[in-house]
Amino acid sequence: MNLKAPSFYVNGKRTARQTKAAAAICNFDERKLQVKYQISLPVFQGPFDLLFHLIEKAEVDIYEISIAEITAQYLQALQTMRELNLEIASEFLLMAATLLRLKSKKLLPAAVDEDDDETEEEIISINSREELIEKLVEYRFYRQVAGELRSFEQKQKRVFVRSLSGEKIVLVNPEDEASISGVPLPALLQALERVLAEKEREPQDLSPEAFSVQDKMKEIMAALQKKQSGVDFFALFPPGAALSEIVTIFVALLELVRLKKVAVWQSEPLSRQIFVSRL
Amino acid sequence: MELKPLLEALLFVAEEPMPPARLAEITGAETREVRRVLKELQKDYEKADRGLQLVEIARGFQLSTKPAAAPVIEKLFSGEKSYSLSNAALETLAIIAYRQPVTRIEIESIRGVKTDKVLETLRKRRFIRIVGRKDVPGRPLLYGTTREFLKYFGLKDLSELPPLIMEEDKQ
Amino acid sequence: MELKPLLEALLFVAEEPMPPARLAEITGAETREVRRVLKELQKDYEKADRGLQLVEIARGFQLSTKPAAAPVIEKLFSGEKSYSLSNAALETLAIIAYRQPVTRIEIESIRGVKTDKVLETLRKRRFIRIVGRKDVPGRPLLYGTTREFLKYFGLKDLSELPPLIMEEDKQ
Repeated sequence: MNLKAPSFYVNGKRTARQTKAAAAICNFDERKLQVKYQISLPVFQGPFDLLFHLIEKAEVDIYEISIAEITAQYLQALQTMRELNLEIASEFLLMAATLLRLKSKKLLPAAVDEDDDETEEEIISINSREELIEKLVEYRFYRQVAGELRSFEQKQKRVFVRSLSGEKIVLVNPEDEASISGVPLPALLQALERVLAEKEREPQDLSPEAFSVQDKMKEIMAALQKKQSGVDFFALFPPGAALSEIVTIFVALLELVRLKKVAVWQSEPLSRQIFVSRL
Repeated sequence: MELKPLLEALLFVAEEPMPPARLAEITGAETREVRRVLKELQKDYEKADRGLQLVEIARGFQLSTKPAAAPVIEKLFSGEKSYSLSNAALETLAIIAYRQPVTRIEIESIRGVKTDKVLETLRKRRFIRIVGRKDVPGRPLLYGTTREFLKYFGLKDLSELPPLIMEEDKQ
Repeated sequence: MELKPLLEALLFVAEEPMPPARLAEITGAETREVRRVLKELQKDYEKADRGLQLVEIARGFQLSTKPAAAPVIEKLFSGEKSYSLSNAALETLAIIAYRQPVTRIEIESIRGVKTDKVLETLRKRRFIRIVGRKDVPGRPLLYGTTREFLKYFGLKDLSELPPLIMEEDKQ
């Protein structure tokens, strides 16, 4: 009773859609399904994947496929998927429609062929059997490569390199991260921006401290003492400051302004840049 | 210290594959000489009583454990799961590797399905990166593979992938 | 695989000194046997053409590079030209540059992650230094940037840092 590994897991890690599909199955009651259908239905990566599977199953050369037959099989596969309560993505339905159109085209007299230059769909637009085959052939190639990559991956998983976990100064090749290597300065600023943006989203929870306006006034003066040229307004607010602390600092600053101990100024009107310096 | 032990020490601390030219630069030796000694080291490691191997990967040399040691090493790391890529991700990577630079729409037209989520995941894992924009209406982003991609699959370079044979006999 | 190469592979990937008992547990060998082979390995590494050494520290065994290789390894880590800082290191440096003097806890409260390793590395690279202790319970260390930091980023002094304005365009 191998319940936990129906073929949904055969393809390795599941995609979001696969997960959904698998979840749908699970809700449906795995056991019953297993008995009822004896499923050997892989979860398909897309309509081409499914088509490909059908062709392989029929042991037909891609170049020999019959549109009529493949259409019937495809529709049947969709029907089975529906019975299994799988969510069928629009791409699958679109392919079904495409196949049906190809099939009907064959049946109809050749003359009525005007809807071709209509841009109907960005993903699948196939207008002839030849085009379908061409697509399938190309898809087959990449599928093979994907298989090759899988074996590389598995091989590589058996090999371990040394890595000192945790954060460290690293060896980033500039090739990979052009944004950081050449221009450290903007990167520095960027890094900070990122950090602050992050912080905004995350509520800070620091142990409560009592803040007094007096203390904060002293702190501000001390900070300004060190930097005669003035400090940035924002720099007055320590990281992770609680709202109460921010308010206290702000009040302290106002008090210092009132006492004419500090000046708060802008480099130019309407500038967002605000400086605080000693008077 | 001689070049050989120096190279061994460097390869030990480097976490990335090291190109011979870079090793030459650091050690002050000729690149050719570095290459020669690397080959020698490679041979040394091949001996049965060594647990490491020196492989050429992503255009550099990297020390790693021999595959035969994997089961035991996995015991050391037990609990840490390593995930494999999905088939969708592999297909997408395959397309990008051969077609780069390539747009999302181009990838989707080959796979027949939406690919945006996969692309996002691949970018997060740094297997692909944006290499520019295509000069067509809408200026869509162009994707290419990275060194990280080569490393993950243990490839020296893209030429190690199967050759691209595709008949272009349309119409 | 024999015990010797297995131990070498394990010591290679282990990030901590490995006690022989633990190595025995993982490999399924006797602790005594592990100890014996470790001694053998130690001897192997002593040869002049090896760049590594097997040392016993903190009741465990650890592979490390030989001291004689240090000058060259330092070159590997200080090649400003071809290698850059990690994002984590940059973030931390940015915070220290703007907020100094600053404590580790303050940095961590901004970054939302542990920062001790990064701080250690930044100190080793002499980009930051301890400038004092904060006058609060626990008297935590205060960090500030160094001249080395300015040199690395090509700054004359801290006032050359971009003003701390989030929305402003940068070039």
